[in-house]
Formats: sequence, structure tokens, C-alpha cells
Amino acid sequence: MSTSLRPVRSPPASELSPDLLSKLHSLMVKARVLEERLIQMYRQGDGFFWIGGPGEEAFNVPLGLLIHKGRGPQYDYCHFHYRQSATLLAMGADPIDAMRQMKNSATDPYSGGRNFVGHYSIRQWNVVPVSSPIEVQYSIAPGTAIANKRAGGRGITIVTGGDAGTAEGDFSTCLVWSSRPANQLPVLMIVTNNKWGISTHFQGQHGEKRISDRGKAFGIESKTIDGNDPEVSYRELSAAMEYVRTERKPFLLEAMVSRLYGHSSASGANRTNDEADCIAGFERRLEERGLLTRQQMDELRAQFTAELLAAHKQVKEEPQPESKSIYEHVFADRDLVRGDG
Amino acid sequence: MSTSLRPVRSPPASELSPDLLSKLHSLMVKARVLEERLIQMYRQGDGFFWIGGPGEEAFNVPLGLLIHKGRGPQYDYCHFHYRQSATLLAMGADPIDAMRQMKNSATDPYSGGRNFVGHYSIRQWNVVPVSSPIEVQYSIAPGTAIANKRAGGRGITIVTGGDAGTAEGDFSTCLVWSSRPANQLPVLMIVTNNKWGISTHFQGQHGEKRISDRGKAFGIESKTIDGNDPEVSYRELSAAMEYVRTERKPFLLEAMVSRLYGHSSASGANRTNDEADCIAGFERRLEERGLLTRQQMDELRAQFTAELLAAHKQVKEEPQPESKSIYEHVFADRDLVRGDG
Amino acid sequence: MSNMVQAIRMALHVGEERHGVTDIFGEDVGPPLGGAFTATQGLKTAWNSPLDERGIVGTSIGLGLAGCRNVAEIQFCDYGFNSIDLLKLAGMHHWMSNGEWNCPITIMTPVGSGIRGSIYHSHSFDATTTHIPGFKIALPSTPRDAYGLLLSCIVDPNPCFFLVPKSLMRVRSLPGEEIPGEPGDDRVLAKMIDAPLGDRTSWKPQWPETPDHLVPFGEARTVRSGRDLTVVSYGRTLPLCVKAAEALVEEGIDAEVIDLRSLHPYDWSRISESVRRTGRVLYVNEDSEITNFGEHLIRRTVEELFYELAAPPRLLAGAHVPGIGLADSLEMVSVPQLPSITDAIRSLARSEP
Amino acid sequence: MSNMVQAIRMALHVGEERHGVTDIFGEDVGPPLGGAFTATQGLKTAWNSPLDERGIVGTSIGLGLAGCRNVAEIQFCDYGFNSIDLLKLAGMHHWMSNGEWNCPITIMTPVGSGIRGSIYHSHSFDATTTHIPGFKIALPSTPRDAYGLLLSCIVDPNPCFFLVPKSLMRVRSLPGEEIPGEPGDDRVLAKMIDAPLGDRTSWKPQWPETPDHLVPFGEARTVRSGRDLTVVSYGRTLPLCVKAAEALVEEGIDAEVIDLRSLHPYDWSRISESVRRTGRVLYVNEDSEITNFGEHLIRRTVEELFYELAAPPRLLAGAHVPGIGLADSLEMVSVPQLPSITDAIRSLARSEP
Ligand SMILES: Cc1ncc(C[n+]2csc(CCOP(=O)(O)OP(=O)(O)O)c2C)c(N)n1
Ligand SMILES: Cc1ncc(C[n+]2csc(CCOP(=O)(O)OP(=O)(O)O)c2C)c(N)n1
Ligand SMILES: [Mg+2]
Ligand SMILES: [Mg+2]
Repeated sequence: MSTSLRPVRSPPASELSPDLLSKLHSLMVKARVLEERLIQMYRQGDGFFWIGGPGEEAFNVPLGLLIHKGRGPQYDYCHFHYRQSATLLAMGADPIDAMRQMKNSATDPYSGGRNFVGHYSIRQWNVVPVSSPIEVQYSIAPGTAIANKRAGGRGITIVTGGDAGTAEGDFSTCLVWSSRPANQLPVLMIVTNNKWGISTHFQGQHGEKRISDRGKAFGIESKTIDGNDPEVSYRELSAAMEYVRTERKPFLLEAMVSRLYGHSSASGANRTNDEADCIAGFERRLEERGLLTRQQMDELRAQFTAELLAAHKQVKEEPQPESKSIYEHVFADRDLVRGDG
Repeated sequence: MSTSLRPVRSPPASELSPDLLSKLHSLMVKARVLEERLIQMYRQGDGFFWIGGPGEEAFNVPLGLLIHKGRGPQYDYCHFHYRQSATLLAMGADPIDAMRQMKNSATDPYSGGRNFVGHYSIRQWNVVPVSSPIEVQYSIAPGTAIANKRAGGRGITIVTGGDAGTAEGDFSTCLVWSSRPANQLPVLMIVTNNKWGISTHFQGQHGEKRISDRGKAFGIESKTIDGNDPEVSYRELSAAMEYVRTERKPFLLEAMVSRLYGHSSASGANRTNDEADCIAGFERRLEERGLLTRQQMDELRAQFTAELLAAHKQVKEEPQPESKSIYEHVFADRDLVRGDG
Repeated sequence: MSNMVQAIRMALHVGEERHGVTDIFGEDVGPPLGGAFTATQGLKTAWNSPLDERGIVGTSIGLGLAGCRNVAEIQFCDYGFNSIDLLKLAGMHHWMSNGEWNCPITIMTPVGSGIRGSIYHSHSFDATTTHIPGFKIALPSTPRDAYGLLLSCIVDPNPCFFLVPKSLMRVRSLPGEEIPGEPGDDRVLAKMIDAPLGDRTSWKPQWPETPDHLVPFGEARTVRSGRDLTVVSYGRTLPLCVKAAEALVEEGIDAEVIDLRSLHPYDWSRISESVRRTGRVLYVNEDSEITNFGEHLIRRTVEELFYELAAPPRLLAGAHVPGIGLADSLEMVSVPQLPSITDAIRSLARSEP
Repeated sequence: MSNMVQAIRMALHVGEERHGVTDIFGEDVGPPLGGAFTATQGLKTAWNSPLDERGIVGTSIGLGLAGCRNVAEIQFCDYGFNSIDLLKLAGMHHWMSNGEWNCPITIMTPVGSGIRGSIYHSHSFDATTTHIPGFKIALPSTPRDAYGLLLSCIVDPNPCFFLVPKSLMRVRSLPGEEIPGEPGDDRVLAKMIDAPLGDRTSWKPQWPETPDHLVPFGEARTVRSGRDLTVVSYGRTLPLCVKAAEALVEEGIDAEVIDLRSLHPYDWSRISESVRRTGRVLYVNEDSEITNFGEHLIRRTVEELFYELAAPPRLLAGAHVPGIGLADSLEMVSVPQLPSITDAIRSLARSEP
């Protein structure tokens, strides 16, 4: 499925270690259980709206594990889509915080009850606020990438978005700005292609066979991968990141993924059965290879389910934001991003 | 220089007829003399601002001759750049009207003294108002192209813009919308590449080797041609248009052209000597081939110069728009584009 | 009786059948969904566009210039702010060509708060659109007005904004305010024109025969007559103003409530006639309060009616903060609600120098 | 003494040297041109961007989030209307992250009429920007204020608009209003910091030593004290208001003229103190007059000072038409000029109930 212009430094052909595989699996399950819990919260009235990434775990977990997280331009900047709870969990976020945002509690550390679930914001890890407007992150990414490049080191900028969103001019902006001969930029552009934009299918709207082909005219390394396979994802992401970290040039990676609960709660958040489930597929392989038993995996899921149910109960008890807080943080009184804030 | 995806139906290999060649030449000279006169008008205070297309005649004249001009979706819709006086002259416009717009006279048929020179607008010929904001015409073009396609017939939409402007998202919008599998559109997208955006050179800003390459990912027929050669331009334009007219699909044509008097009067409107002059080149060939003598060509130029000087004098006498006219035509009271207006 | 979404759908159908609408398009506007709010279900010219508002507005302009009347939807007005230049350009085609071209298009978009839409599904668009010359602007508060105003947008030779208060999408007509020709029974209408759940591929709507019934631009509607003060509003806040006015009767306050309906042109003669009578006026809308269209109406009020005012004209509008927060406690105080409207009416009615 | 372009250039240089500015960028901002108005000549961090305003604003935000203070130019504000969503987003980062992030950027852009710029080089941006929460907004009318306000934008931890009245770009400081440290002789300063014509590859500017001299946000300047009425303006129309006020002295009219300088936050205490004294106020700006920032100021005036007014507060603004036409006869009547300002002051001063 590779559509690379010229071969990117090859990912290690060897198998990923059993430890890593079980870590991947555990995080994927945790992320899925979190999304299912968030959907439950929606159904029970503990939140007005759900959107998230069940179906993208096989790609989003490896991504989170491979990010160099930290603060400032020596580390990776993350401009995320709204389907990346799995990435955040892999980076080390506590799932209860997503539930706090779901419940728009005062304790929501990402927006204080202001923004929808999945709209992360973590300055300590360079996770810039997730935007509801589709694709604007692609116009913003060149800025942090300039900072990464100027800082020296291996920090890069990672920007993700959906397939339908690539129709916005901002996607083109990112291609243009990151490939300027005057200053090529270390940006990993990721498109998670689930073949849908809400109710609109890819087929009628995209003249491109592969979205990744759009990088080629700009001389941008580009590739389309199976994002439903966590091993492929891990290897391809490692390779793409290594390229961006060392060459200080852009890379466009398209990952084919599934959308397992429809677009959002607006479309019902019901389980679809006509899309591949990356966890089911991965678990089959883990079992076949004798790395984990069905029972172990069932226990793991049960354990996460119990933990997150407990967290849900806890979040229900937490306070809502105070009304007068709307006037807080309109203006900053000091420079948090530059100073020691 | 062709970068076509697959061979477009070949342009006639034969020479263009002597009549056509001398017509091309005459129009090119007329267009150049018009631009030089407009610059004179600027220098003499008969206009606040000049912008135009001296250096693009070899491409713009053939374009104008090949357009199916008329009104409504059976004919070609023209979304032009501000450097296309030569196209308009080839379509049959009277040069005095450009001078009226230069002088912002009440008699300016394109905008009544409201808009800059080169901002044509001719409903009878489907020439939609030229926009100062760069590249927006590429977002508008799909609309008229839908109308062309729906009308049946051979009418197409032609949209032109500069090289630097392709960095705007609107250029990408046109690629996306015209290549949708659900409705491919008969749009001829033209980029006149003079390698400059005001003072900014192509080199530092464009990761693409050729702008036309950007069509490829979308499966759009794409080609880069020498727009300084009127014969090449005529043939390539004929072929590209024939493709769009019959296949009802988009084509992206990049024409390499010169900018002979700098960006505009804002940058002095002085003659540069480091760019190829398409008229000088063409005249050398016409002379070599014995089609026209130096003397004939000199006389032709002198004749146009005299005519346009006279027109300049006439325009000086024409009235300025009345102040109260600013409130006219804010709203239309009837449907001009649909009815018989 | 219809709700506002159904009224819009019926108007669009009439537009297709009798007024030459050739394209109704935007994100998720065509099958299978028929619009985020179902306003475009079952329409024969509806189609799904790419996810690209600039392309939507640009294509709408292009279609309009080619004589194709069209209704282009921005899924939420919150997502139209990347296309203000194109909207300005649409409003300029007739003027910049000195009357040569016109651009007969309708930009339809849901506006305002009321569905816990958080920061990006709660924006207002009235301050922005009223600052764009060359557009006519409609913002209904009832299904029948939605029907009549949308038809006025469609038949107008100029670009029009049809702004839809999203919190009123499911509100039904009041008795006496039905659309001529619509079936009286909600369930009958739903069966006729609401797409079924599940597979819709073979579904076809049964359209009732509804006449044109245009609501002209520039005609406000006095929803409630009153002696003591004038309340001018539109969209989501309009029914709240009516409710507040009715509740205040028992406090002896008799407020006149005007539904502006059309924001440009707007019905100044009705406002000024009323304010001349009452001497007091409150403008209510939910856009944020700095550089707000209600401030224009206040300016005009003091320009023309200063010496007839018994109290300072007032504006009740949204807070000047970057967005409307998701939590109920945040949304409630960010934009006018029944209690704040009631308070504002009461205090204006009672205010003494 | 410097003109406004030179003042801007010096402030940008100080920003680079002492306040950590890492990037000054936009279309034609870097060498060889150094800006359409030469405001960015000779600056060591200036570079040319692609022709893409969305990329310019987006990249500015990204740089800001990464702690790189930057000044991003939109070549003419007329071309910023395709990026209003991104500007809104910049104004929202601190708030939407509940105080986690801030976005220290300056968006610099020329505004207004006065150079026969026709439809697309004459736009105002004050109505649009004042409706965007989360930004501080400066609009100077003198070189020294341009210097001091731009430095305030640069050091502020929030996104700021630095709007430059293009018709005043070449106007020089008045005696007594020079920037501390600048050479008194125009030719000396020009030699030091204006790029030569022709080849500039080896040219280097010689920057005078100028101290910080910040003009804080929210502090207006009373340019002329007066007893009879208050005129509040900014940018291009400000010096015209002063001129008109001076001419009217011989008619016995003594107008106070306030230069607002900062549009958000704005100096309400200075306005209200003055209006309390004079009882009459005229707001002058050149943005089009429906949903105009001056209407906000009128609203606030009637909200807080209604009973202290001796006459209705007035707005003089641009005509609500799609653009400013090229011909002199069109531009002159589209936006306030000396005669219309003089008339407005006179009629307000003399107006009786
Ligand atoms: C600028 C903008 N336009 C429209 C929307 C409404 N909207 C939300 S999600 C969505 C579809 C996104 O599809 P895609 O980019 O493929 O991402 P996915 O949701 O499939 O992951 C749309 C149209 C939006 N959020 N932002
Ligand atoms: C949206 C927009 N941004 C900026 C400008 C200012 N501007 C006018 S022409 C120009 C350069 C255009 O370069 P190119 O597209 O190559 O066309 P050319 O002038 O070279 O034919 C710029 C930046 C504009 N007119 N519109
Ligand atoms: Mg998708
Ligand atoms: Mg160019």
C-alpha cells in the first residue's frame, strides 16, 4: 500500500517485542473502554455530546507511545484531531480527565467545562488545544514546526486530521508551507482516513486515489498505511518520525482506520458492524501467537471497565463550573508559553 | 516540457496559418501598446494605479481567440486575473474602455470608475468581474462549471491566476471540486507563472517543481508550457480546451510567462530587461519566415500608438462618476443573469 | 403543524418546483442525511459538497452568476468565518460591476445557542452579516416566517442570508400561524416529508401543496402590542421576549414585542412608530455585545428619536467572551435567557431619570 | 523626525533586540522589498511568506504557542477576511484552554482609505476586530504612538492587532512628539534606516538608540481640550478632527478631541469624563456604518451618560456600500473627510432640542 516517492529508511523488519505488543494491546483496550464509557455517559445524560475515536486505537496508541512529550520546542508539538483519546492515554493521560471534560465539570483540566470531550489541551506536553473547526490545525502547525527547527534537537510537529477535512484549503496550506525551499519544516502530517465525513462518503468527493498522493507534487515523502494494524502503524510511524526528526523535512502519512460508533452522538453513537475492528483483529493474532489468552484479555477489559465505571461515579460528584467563570482567562496576564508560567 | 499524465489528444502538428499568425501578432502588439499607454496615463496623472499584462501577450491573445464567447452556460465563463487586457482585446474589447477604467471615468463600462484598471466585467461575454483578492476566482469557478456541464453543449469555465496565488487554499479548492468523482467539471485552470509574487521570487516559496504537478494527485490532466511562444500557446490551449469541452473534465495548464514592467505602478512600472519579450521573439521568427517585414511591423505599432494616443485624449475629456452614484447598484431590482436583463 | 425544519424543507421544495432552484448543497445536505438538522431531506436538487466552506460559498457565487438559483448551506455559522471575504465579494458583484451582474444566491446557516453546542456550535452571525453590504438578511422565529422568508431569499435577485435559530428548529407553529396548505396533523406531515429512520434509498417525500406566501424583506411583525415599552428582537430570543412580556402583565407592565424578521433591510418605520409611542426601547439579541447589530439600532434610535425617549434605549446581548462554554452554568449566563430578559424589560419599564 | 513607517520599523527593531521577537513575516515583508509600505526594511528577522493569509495567521499562532513572539503582516486588511476564523481562534486559545495556553502574537495590517486604493485597498478593520474577543487592538495616529503601541503589542502575552492607518504612513511627527532617541533631522534618519533604491544586498541599517517608551493599551490621548463638545476618533480621521476643531474656533466652537489609540481595551473613563463635562459627543471613524464600533461607543454613552447629554450622541462613519470606489469623487463621499467632519462638529455643537 506504500505510495512513497522514494523509499523511506526502512522500519525494522523484526517483530515488535512481546512487551511492547502487550502494552499496545492494553492501551488499545483501555482507550476503547474509555470511549464506550463516554458513550454511556452521554446516554445517561452525563454530558451533552460525545465524539471520539473508537476504531482508531491501532494507530493512535502507537502514535502516543512514539511522541517525544515535553514542553517547548525541543519536544514534539501535537495538533490533534478530536478522535485521539487513545493517543493521549498512550502519552500518559488519566482517563478520568476525559470523563471530566465529557461531564463539562469544573475539574476538566483541558477546558474547565468549556469545550466538548476529546478537545484536549496540555501545555506540559505541547498538546495545543484541539479545535472543533476542521483542519485549521494544519495552518497552525507550520508555526510550531519553525520553532522546532530553530531549536535544533529532534523535536517535531505532529498534526492530525480526517479525510474529509483535507478538502479545506488549510490542508494545502500545510503542504505549501512545510515544503518551502527557503525553510523546509519538520512536520509529520497525518490523515486518519475513515472514508467518511459525517454522512458523506469519501467516494463521491475525492478525485485522489490516495490522499497521501497530494504530498508528491511538493516533493514531500508520503505514504498510505493500514492504520488498523498496530504493528504496521508502530513501524511506519517510527520510520516516518525518524525521517522527520533527522531530515527536518515534512512527511505525509495517511492511515486507513475505522469509525466504529458513527460520527458522534449527533448520529446516534451506535456500534456499526460493517467496519473492521482493530482490537478484535489484534487480539486474534495475539492469541494465535500465544502472547495473550482470551481469558487474560477478558480480564483486562473487565478491569478497565470497572475502573472507569468507578471514575464515572466519581466525576458525577464533581462540581460544575461557576457561571461567573466565563469572564476568566479572556486575557492572560503573563506569558505562559515563554516564561516558566 | 509536457508533464501530462497521459497524452492529451495531440494539437495539430501543422503550422498555424499565415493569417492566424499575423492576427496573433497584430493583437499582441495592440495589447502591448495599450499597456504602454496605460502606464503613460499613470505617469501623467490620468489614473491612480496601473496593473496589467505586458509580457503575457503570447499566451493571452491565443486564449482570447479560442474562447467561445457569449452569454449563458452554453458559452465559456471567464474568471480572469488582472493581467489579461490582451485576452480581452483578442475577444474583441475596445481598448478605449480599458483606458476609461484607468481614468476611473463614469464611462468605464466595467465598473463605472469604481475599480482598478484590468478589472474587466462583461456580462454579454460571460466575463465575470475580475477580483483584486488573489485566487478567489478559483473557488468560484466550480459554480459556473456546474452550470456549463448541466447545460450540455461545449461551454466550459476558464479560470486564470498567477503562480504565487496558488499558495492560497482556493487553488486547492478548485482542484478538489473540479475532480470530484460525483461530478467532474469542465474547468480549464490556468496558472500564468511569471515566477514572481510582487517582490517575492518563486524559488524560495514553491516546493513543487512545476505547479501543474499539483493536478496529478487528483487525476487531473496537467501540463506546463512555454507561454512566451504564441504558436505553442495556441496549439496547447486548443488541445486543452478541446479536452475540457468534450470530456467535460478539468485540465490544469501552467504557462511560463514574463513580467516586463514589474508588478504594478506601486513598484514603478519600469521596463525590466532581464526577461524574455514574447513580441520581440515572435517578430524575429515572423521576419525570418518572411511573413512580415520589420517595416510592416513598425508601421503597425505606430498605427496602434497613434490610435491609442487619440483615445487617451478622448478619455481625458470624459466625465468622472457623480458622487451620489456610490449608492447605486447596491441591490439589483431584477435578475440580470437569468432573465433577459 | 410544521416545525421550522419542515417549513424550511417545504420552502426549498417550492423553490425547486416553482422558482428555478437548481442546487441545494453543502456538507451532508444531500442523501443519505439530508442536513445536520434534516432541513434538506427529500429534496431533488440536494447534494453533498466537500468539507470546504470556501468552496461552498465560491461555488454558490459561481452558480448564481451563471443564473442558477441556489441555496448553499454552511453547516453551522461558526464555520463560515473562513469565508467572510467571499461573502463580501458576493455582496459586491452587482455594485462592483456597476450594475452589470447580479448574484442571486441564498446562504443558509444555523445560528445561535440553545443546544449546548459549546464554543463552536453556538455562534451568532447577525453582527457579522449586517456589516456585509449587498446582502439581504432574514432570521425567522416561527415556522411560517421561515417558510415565507426563505422563499423571499430564493426569489430575490440579490445574495441573501437565511439565518436559522437552531434552538427553534423543532418548535412548532402556533395555531393560526400555519403555512397555508400544510396538513393540520403533525403526524400526517411527518409521514409525508420526514425521511424514515434506517434505509432511505427508496423513500420519496409526498409534498403538500403549499402556495408561495412570501414574507417580504423589511417587514417586521408586532407579535404583541403594548403601551409601556418596545422590545425588538429576533430568532431564539424572540419567543423569550414574548414570554417575559406576558409574565410581566401581572406586574402591570405592558410591553410591545416586535419580531424584526429581516435584519437588512429592516423595518425602521415599525420600530420608530412604536418607540415614539412608548418612549422606551430594549433591543435583545444574543451576539456578543461589542460592535453588535443592536448597537446600530440604538444609534439610529438616538439619532432620530432622542427627544422622544423617556429612558435610555437598552441593549441586552451576549457577553463579550471568546465563546459559549459547554456547561449549562456557562451557556446560561453567556447569552440572554428568560430571567435576564424579564429583568431587563422590568427595569427599563420602571426606570426613572 | 520619523514618519509612521519609520517609527514602526524602529519599534520592530527594538522588538527584535530587546523583546525576543523571532519572526516578522508576511507577503513581501522580507528582503528585497521590506514591506509594501517599507515598514519592515532592514529587520533581521523579516522574511517573505507564501501568498496565503490563512497560512500567515496560522503560522503566527503556531509560533506564538511555541513561545516565539512574532509580528505577522496581512499586506492589506482587505485580504484578512478569509482568516477571521483563525483570528477568532487566536483570541480564544487562552480562554478555551481555561488559562493553560496563551498566544503572544501581533497581527499588523494597514487599514482605511486615503490612497485611492479602490475597493480592495481601502477597507477598515475596526468593526471586525472589535467584535473578536481576546485581542487587544491598537490603531495609532502619530509616529510616536505607533512606536509605543507596537511595542505594547509585542510585549503583551495576548494576541494583538496593530492596525496602521495607511494614509498616515508618510506623515511626520510634530515637534515635541518625537520618539525619544531618534535623530532630529529627517535626512539623517532616512540615511540610517531607509533602504536605498536599487541593489540592497549589502545594505545594513544603522538603528538609532531608542528606549522602550511603551504606550499602554486602554489609554486615550486628549489631543485638544475643549468645552463645547467631545470628538472621539482614531486613525486617519483623527488629524482631520483636530483640524476641524481648530478651524471651528473662529466660529466660537471649542471642541475637545480624543485620540482613542487603543480600541480594546478602550479608555472609557477618559471619554466619560469628557462627555460629562461637554454633554455632547461625536464619534468619527471610517468603517461602514451598520454594526460599527462607534455604535458600541454610542450604546455605552447612552447606557451610562444618558441623563448628562445635552444633545443626541452622533456617529460619523463610512457609507454602508460594498466598497470605496476608485474615482476621487467616489472615495471622497464614501468616508468622512474634513468638510463632513467640520459640518458634523458644527451641527452637534449647535444642535438644540
Ligand atoms: C470548518 C468546519 N466545517 C464543518 C464542521 C462540521 N463537521 C464536524 S466533523 C465533520 C466531518 C469531518 O470529517 P473528517 O475530516 O473525515 O474527520 P472524521 O470526523 O471522519 O474523523 C464536519 C463536517 C467543522 N467542525 N468544521
Ligand atoms: C488575497 C490577496 N492577498 C494579497 C494581495 C496583494 N497582492 C496583489 S498581487 C500579489 C502578488 C500576486 O502574485 P501572482 O499570483 O504570482 O500573480 P502575478 O501578479 O505575478 O501575476 C499580491 C500579494 C491580494 N491582492 N489578494
Ligand atoms: Mg473521516
Ligand atoms: Mg506571479
